[in-house]
Amino acid sequence: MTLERNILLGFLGLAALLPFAVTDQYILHLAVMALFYAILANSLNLVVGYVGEFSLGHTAFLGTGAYTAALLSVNAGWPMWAAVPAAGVVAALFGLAIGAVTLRLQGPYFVIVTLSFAEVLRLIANNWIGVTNGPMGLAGIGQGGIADKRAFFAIVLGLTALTFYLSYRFVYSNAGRAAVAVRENRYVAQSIGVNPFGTAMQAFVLGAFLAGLAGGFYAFYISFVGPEVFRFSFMATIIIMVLMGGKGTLIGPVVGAVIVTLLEEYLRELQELRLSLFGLIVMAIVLFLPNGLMGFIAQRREQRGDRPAISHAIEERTV
Amino acid sequence: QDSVKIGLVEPLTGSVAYNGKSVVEGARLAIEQINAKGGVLGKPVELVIEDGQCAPANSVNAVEKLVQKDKVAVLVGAFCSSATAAIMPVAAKYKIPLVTGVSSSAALTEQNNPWFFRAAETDALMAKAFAKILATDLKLKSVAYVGVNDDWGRGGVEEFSRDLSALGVKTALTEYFDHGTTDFFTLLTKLRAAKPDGIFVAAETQDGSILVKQFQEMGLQSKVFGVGSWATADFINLTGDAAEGIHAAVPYVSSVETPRNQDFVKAYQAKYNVKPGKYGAAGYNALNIVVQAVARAGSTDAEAIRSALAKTSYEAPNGVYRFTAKGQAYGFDAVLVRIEGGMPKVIASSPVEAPQ
Amino acid sequence: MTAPVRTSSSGEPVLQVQDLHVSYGSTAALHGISLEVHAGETVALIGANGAGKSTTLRAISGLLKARSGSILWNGQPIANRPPEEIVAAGIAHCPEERHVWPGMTVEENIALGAYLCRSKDEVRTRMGMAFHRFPRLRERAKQMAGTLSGGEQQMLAIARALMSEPRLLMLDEPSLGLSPRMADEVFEVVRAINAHGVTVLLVEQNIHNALSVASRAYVVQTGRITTARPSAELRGDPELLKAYLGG
Amino acid sequence: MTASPQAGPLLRAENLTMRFGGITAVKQVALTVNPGEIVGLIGPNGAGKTTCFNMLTGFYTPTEGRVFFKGTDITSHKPHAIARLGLIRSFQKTNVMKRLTVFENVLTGHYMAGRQSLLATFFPGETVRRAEREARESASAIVETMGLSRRMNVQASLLSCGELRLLEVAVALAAKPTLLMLDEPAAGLNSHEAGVFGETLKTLVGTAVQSLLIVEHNMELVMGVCDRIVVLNFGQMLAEGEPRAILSNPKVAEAYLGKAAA
Amino acid sequence: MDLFLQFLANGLVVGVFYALSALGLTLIFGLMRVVNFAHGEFYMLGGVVGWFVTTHLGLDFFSGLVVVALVIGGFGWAVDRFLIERVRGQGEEPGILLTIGLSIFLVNITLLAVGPAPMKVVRAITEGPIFLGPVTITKMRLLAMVIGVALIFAAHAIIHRTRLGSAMRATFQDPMAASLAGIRTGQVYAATFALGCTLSALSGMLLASIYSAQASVGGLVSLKSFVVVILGGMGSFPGAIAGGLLLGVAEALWGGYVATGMVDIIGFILVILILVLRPQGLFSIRAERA
Ligand SMILES: Nc1ncnc2c1ncn2[C@@H]1O[C@H](COP(=O)(O)OP(=O)(O)OP(=O)(O)O)[C@@H](O)[C@H]1O
Ligand SMILES: Nc1ncnc2c1ncn2[C@@H]1O[C@H](COP(=O)(O)OP(=O)(O)OP(=O)(O)O)[C@@H](O)[C@H]1O
Ligand SMILES: CC(C)C[C@H](N)C(=O)O
Ligand SMILES: [Mg+2]
Ligand SMILES: [Mg+2]
Repeated sequence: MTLERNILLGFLGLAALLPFAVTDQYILHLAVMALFYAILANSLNLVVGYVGEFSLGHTAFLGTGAYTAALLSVNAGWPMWAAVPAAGVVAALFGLAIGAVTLRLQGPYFVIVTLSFAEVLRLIANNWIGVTNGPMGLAGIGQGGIADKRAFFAIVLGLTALTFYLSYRFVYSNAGRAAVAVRENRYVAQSIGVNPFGTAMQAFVLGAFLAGLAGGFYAFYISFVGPEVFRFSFMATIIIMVLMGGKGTLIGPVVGAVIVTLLEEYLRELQELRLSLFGLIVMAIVLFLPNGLMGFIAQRREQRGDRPAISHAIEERTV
Repeated sequence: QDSVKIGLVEPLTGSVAYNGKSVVEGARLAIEQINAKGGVLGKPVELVIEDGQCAPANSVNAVEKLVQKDKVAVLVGAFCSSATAAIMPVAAKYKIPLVTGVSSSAALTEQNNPWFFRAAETDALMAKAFAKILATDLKLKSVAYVGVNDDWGRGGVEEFSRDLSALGVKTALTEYFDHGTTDFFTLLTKLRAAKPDGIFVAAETQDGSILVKQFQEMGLQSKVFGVGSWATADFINLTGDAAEGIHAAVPYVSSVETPRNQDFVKAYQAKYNVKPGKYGAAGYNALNIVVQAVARAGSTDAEAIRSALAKTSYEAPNGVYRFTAKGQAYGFDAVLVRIEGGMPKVIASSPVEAPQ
Repeated sequence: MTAPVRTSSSGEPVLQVQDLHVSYGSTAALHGISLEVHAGETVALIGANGAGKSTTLRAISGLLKARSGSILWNGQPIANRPPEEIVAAGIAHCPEERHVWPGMTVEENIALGAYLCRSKDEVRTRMGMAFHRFPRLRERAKQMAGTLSGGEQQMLAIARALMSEPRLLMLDEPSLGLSPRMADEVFEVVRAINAHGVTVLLVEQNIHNALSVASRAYVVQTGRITTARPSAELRGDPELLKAYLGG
Repeated sequence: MTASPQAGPLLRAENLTMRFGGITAVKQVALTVNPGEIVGLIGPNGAGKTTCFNMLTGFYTPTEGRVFFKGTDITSHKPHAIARLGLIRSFQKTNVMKRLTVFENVLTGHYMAGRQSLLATFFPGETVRRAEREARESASAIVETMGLSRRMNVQASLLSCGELRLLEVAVALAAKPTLLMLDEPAAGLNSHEAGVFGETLKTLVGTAVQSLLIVEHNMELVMGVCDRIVVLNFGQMLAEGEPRAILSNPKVAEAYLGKAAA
Repeated sequence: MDLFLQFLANGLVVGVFYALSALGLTLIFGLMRVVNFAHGEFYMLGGVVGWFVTTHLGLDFFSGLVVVALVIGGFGWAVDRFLIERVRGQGEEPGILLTIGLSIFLVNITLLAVGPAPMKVVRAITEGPIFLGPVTITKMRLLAMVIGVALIFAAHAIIHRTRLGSAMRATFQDPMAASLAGIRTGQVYAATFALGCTLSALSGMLLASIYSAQASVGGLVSLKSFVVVILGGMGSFPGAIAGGLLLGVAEALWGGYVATGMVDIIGFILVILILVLRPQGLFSIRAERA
C-alpha cells in the first residue's frame, strides 16, 4: 500500500516535469489524452475492481459530464473552472439515480442494464435536439483563451492527482474494505454489518463523479461534444485499459491508460492493419497476462517470495 | 523538405468506412495525376491519410498528429460534419487551412472560421437547385420525407420540405431512422397509410438500398426521389430492379458527358475498376483544389495558401468550384438523375449558386 | 455393533498409489503418499485439517495432476488421466462440499450421475435404487438442488456418486452435515454396497464412524502417510489417535 | 411490547413460519436465547434449522411470526441492519472472502467498529487511525484464538475445508457479536479438533460474546457445550430442554439420533 | 385497425429475427456465461461467408447455408479451444476483454479482406409480396421465419432432450462435478461455443439474404442480442423467443405510433423496466440460498 502510494506519487511527479522537458504539442496532446483516460480508467476501476460488478455503462457518466460542461459553457458562458466541477456533480447525481436501479442487480444483468442506461442517454442526446443539438453536437465550447497545451496538461494533471487521492483514500479505508467484502462475498459482507447496496453505491457514485470530471474536461479540451461520447467504442477503450493494466489495483488502470493511448497512436503507422493488430494485441494480453500487467508483476513478486505487493485490497496501513 | 504534405482524415473503419474509402480513392487518384505532372512547387505531393473513424476525439487525435508530427501544409476532412466541427478549431488554432469535400451541415460555414472551406454542396443548395424541377416533373402534390437520423439526413429533409412546401407541395409525413437500420417495414407501413405521391429520402448507399428494396417488397407505388450516393453502380447493383425509376439529386454522377468528366471516369475506372461516385469525386476535387491553391500560393506558407484557396477557380469534372467569403463552394453543376435500365440518366443539371 | 473387519490383505490390490506428489500452483500439498486398496476392502484416510486427504482423492480421480509418483488401477497407470476416463474406468469420487448442480432438479442431478450409462432402463433402475436408499430425495425429486438443505444436498451428492455403479467408491466426508441418524444410515449404505463387492476409500472426520466401517486406516499428516493400521487397533488406542489427529 | 434490554431474553422469536411454494419448511417455532446462554438448535436434515437462522438474521422474511432482538422488533430488517445490532451469524455453506488472506478476512470482519462518515473516508483523522490500529490488533488476536496463526497471511482460497470453517467463526467474532449464531461450525473438523473447538466456544461466552446459538450435528460438541437444546423436526418444535433430558427423550432418539442413542 | 395489424405483423417478423440473431448468444452468454462481444461478428461472418460462397463459388442458398454452418462451427470450436479455454474459470472479465479483442480483430480483418461495402447474398426463393387481408409480408420473410422457428425448436430440443444438453447444463453449473460424472467438459465447452457460433452465423446468412451483409453490422446485432437474452432470462430458449418477439413488437408499435427515429431506445427501456420488476429476467429461476 505504501508502495502503491509512492508509485502513484512518483508518476504524478514525473508527469509534472513533462511540460518542462517537452514542447512538442503533439506529444503534449498525447500526454493530455493519456491522463484523461487515466482518470476514466481509474473511475471505472472503482466499480469493476471494488464493487466487483462489471459496468458497461460508464460512458453514461463521461457523457453527462461532457454535456453538462458543454451546455453550461455554450448556453450560460460558464468558465472551465466552474463547469468542470459542476460536470462532476451532475454525473454523480446520475450515478446516484442509475446506481439505485442497477446496483440491485448482479452479474450479467448488471452488465447489460448499465449498458442500457448509457444507450438510452446516447439516444436522448441524439434526439433531444432542442437541448443537445442532436447529432450535430455542441461545438464552440469556449476554451477561455487557453491556447497552450501546457495549460491543459496542468489542469488534467490536477484532476488526475485528485482522482488518485480520492480513490486511494477510498480504497484503503474501512469503506473500501467493505466494498471488497461485497465483491468477494455478499453474504459474508451482510453478516458483518455491511450494507451491500450502500457500499456499492459509494464506489459507484465516486466513480461517476470522477468520470464526470473527466467528461467536463474533455468537453473543454476537444471543444466539441456529440452523442458519441456515450458510445460503446469509448467504453471498450476504457475497459481495455482497466483490464490490461489490472483491475482492482490503483496503478493498473493508469498503466493501461498510458499504454493503450500510446499503442493506438503508434499503430497509426500501420494504416489499415492498425485495428486488426490492436485486436490481436488485446487478445494476446489476455492470454499471456490474464490478470493484467499489475497482476503479472504481483505474481512475479510472489514467486520470488515477497509478500504480494499490490494485493487485491488490503495491506499494512501507514496513514 | 522534399515533398508537400497534405493530411487527409477520413473514416476508414466503422460504419461509414464504406464512403470514407471512396473519398480516399478519389484523393489518391488526384495525387497520382498531379505527381505524374511533376507535383507542385517542384516537389512531389505526399498524401498522409489518417483514420478519424468519424468520431470527434479520434479525428482531433489524427489532426494533432498530422499537424505536429507530419507537419502537413493543408488538411482535408473529416467526412462526418460532427468530426469536421471538432477539428475546425484545431485547424484554426494551428492556422492550417482545412478543406472538406463532404461535410454538409450548414452550420459549419456559419462559424466564421477563416481557415475552413467546404468544397461540397449543402442540402439547402441542392434543394434550391432541384425543388422546382422535381415538383413539376413528378407532378407532386404531397410528399413524405424520410431521412437518416443524423445532421445530414435531418438537414436534407428540412431543406427539401421547406422548398417544396413553398411550391405548394403538402407534407404527408416526416420520419427519421437510425443509421444501420435493417428493417423498414414499420416506417413503410406508415408511409403507405399516409398515401403521398412522392417520397423524399435522404440516405446513404447501405440504408438507402435496403429501404428502397423493402419499399418494393411492400408493394408501394409512390415515386421515390432524394439525396445520397444513389447514382452509383454499387447502389444500383445492391438495390436491383427496385432502383428502377427513382430520382436522385447528386453533386456528381459519372454519366455526365463532358470531356473533362469522361477523362476522370476513365482514369478512375482504370485504377479502381469501378466508376466514381459522389464521394470518389469529392476526394478528387478536394485534393485538386488544395494542390492548385498551393501552386498559386507559391509556397507552403499557411496564410498564403489560405488566401489562394479563397480565390479558387477550379475546373472540376462537374463544373467550376469557387468559394464564397464564408468558404462555401458554388458554381459547380449538380445533377438530377433517374435510374433507367440500371443506369443513372441525367435529367437536369444546374449550377449550384452561391447562397445569399 | 460389529463392523465386518477383513484382514488387510484380502483380495488383490486394485488401487496402488506410490510416492504421489501433488501441488497447488507452486505450493506442494502432498509430499509422497503411498497407499494400497485391495479388492472389496473399505479403507479410511484420516488426519487433521489440511493434512491432504482430499487432495489425495482429487489426484486419484484426476481432478489434480500428479507432480510425480504413480497411481495404478488394476495395474494400469491412471495418473494424470482426465477425470472422465477415470470415472469410465470404474472409480467414482463424491467430493467434499457436495457440488450438486444447483440449477437442476434433484431428479436430474441423480440421473446425470449415470451419464456414462447409455441404457435408459438401466438408469431408471438405478434411480429407483437411489430413491429407495434416500426417501427424502424422492419427496424432493422436483426441487432445485440449490435450494435443498445442507444435509439433503449431501445425500444427493452421495446418491449421485453411486449412480455410476463404480468398482471403487471414494467418499470425501460423507457424513458432513448429516444428522447422527442419517449418518448412520449412510454408513449402512456404505456397508451394503461394500458387501456387494464395491471397494471403498473413505475420508471421514467422524473417526468413530470411519473406523467402524473401514477395515484399515491410513493416517495422513501434512501431506505424508505416517501410519497404516487395522481399524480395531486404532479404535482401541485413543491416545495414539489423538496424537495423529491433533495436527 | 418492548421489554427493557436488561431484563428480557436477548433473542425471542414467536410463531416463526416459513413456506416455500407448497413446502412449509418451518412452522410456528418459538425460540428464545437468554443472556449468557449457549443454546443448541438441532434436528434432522431438512428440519428447518438453517431456515430459522435465515429468518432470524433477515436473510429470509418469515411468512409469519416475529423476531425480537434486545427487545427490538427486527422481523423485516435487512441483514446488515440486524448485524449492526450485534446479532452475527455464520453460514452452513462455507462462505469466506476467498481472494483475501486469513488476516484480511478477519480485519474486514471489523467493519462495524470502523464505520465512518464519508468525510472521514477522504480526510481521515486521528479517530480513524486509532480505530484502524485497534482493528489490526484485534484481528491478530482473533486469528490466534481460532488457531489459525500459522495461516495468517495465506489466501483463504488455499485453506482446507476444516480451516475454512474456523476462519468463518473468526470473521464472525471480529464483528464483536452480542449473540453469535453458528450454523454447523464444526462440520469438517475431526473429533479431536471438534473437542478443542468446543472448549474455545465455552471460553468465548461471557468474554467475546454474550450468548451463543449453535446448529450442529456433532452430538459430543452439542452436549458438551450447550446449556439448553431446542429440537426441530419437520419444521416444528419437537422438544426443548437440558442436554441430558434431550438425550433421553425417545422422540428425539427416534427422529434424530438413531442408533447412536441406543 | 389495419394499420395496427400490419405493425403487429412487422413486429412479429422482426421479433423472430431478433430471437434468431440472439439464439447463439443464448447458448454462449445465457448458458456458458461468456459475455461474448464477438457475437455480432460471428453473425456478420455468417453473412460474409454466405455472400462469398454464393457469389464467388456459385453455390445455391441452401448449400451455402450448410457450408457456412461447417466453416463457422469449426472456427468457433477453434476459438474456444485456443482462446476461451485459456481463461476459463477466471471470472467474466478476461472473457470480456478477449471477446472485445476478437471482435475488433474480426471486423477489421474482414474489412481488409472484403472491404466495407454491403454485399448481396443470393436469395433462397424469388421474392414477392404476399397479401394476407390487410397485412403485407413477403415470401422470403415467411421462409426466414419458418427456418428461424425451426432452428429455435431444434436448439431447444438439443438443450432439453439430449445427453449433450444435460451435459452442457451440468458443465456450466459445476464443471468439477460434471467431470466427475464422466462428462468431457472440455468438449462440452467447445461444442457449445461452436454451436452458438453456428447458430449466429446461420441467422447472419439468412438475414443477410433479406437485408444485406456488411462487415460493420456486428455491433448493433450484439447489442440487440444481449437485450433479447436478458429480457428473456439467461439461458432460456422460450425466454429468447419471448424476448425477441417482445422487442420486435415493442419497436414496431413505438415506431408506428410514436416515431421511428428513436426505436432503439425502447429495447433498453424495456430491459431496465423488466429488471427493476423482475431481476432475473422473464423466464429464469433462481436456485440459490443463503
Ligand atoms: N484449491 C487449493 N488451492 C491451494 N491449496 C489448497 C487447495 N486446496 C487445499 N489446499 C492445500 O492443500 C493442503 C491439503 O488440503 P486438503 O484439502 O487435501 O486437506 P484435508 O486433509 O482434506 O483437510 P480437511 O479435513 O480440512 O478437509 C492444505 O494445506 C491446503 O491449504
Ligand atoms: N428456497 C427454498 N425453496 C424450496 N425449499 C426450500 C428452500 N429453502 C429451504 N427449503 C427446504 O426447506 C427445508 C428446510 O431446510 P433447512 O435448510 O432449513 O434445513 P436444515 O434443518 O438446516 O437441514 P440440514 O441439517 O440438512 O442443514 C428443506 O427441506 C429444504 O429443502
Ligand atoms: C454520410 C453522411 C452522413 C455525411 C454527411 N455528408 C455529413 O455531413 O455528415
Ligand atoms: Mg478435505
Ligand atoms: Mg442447515
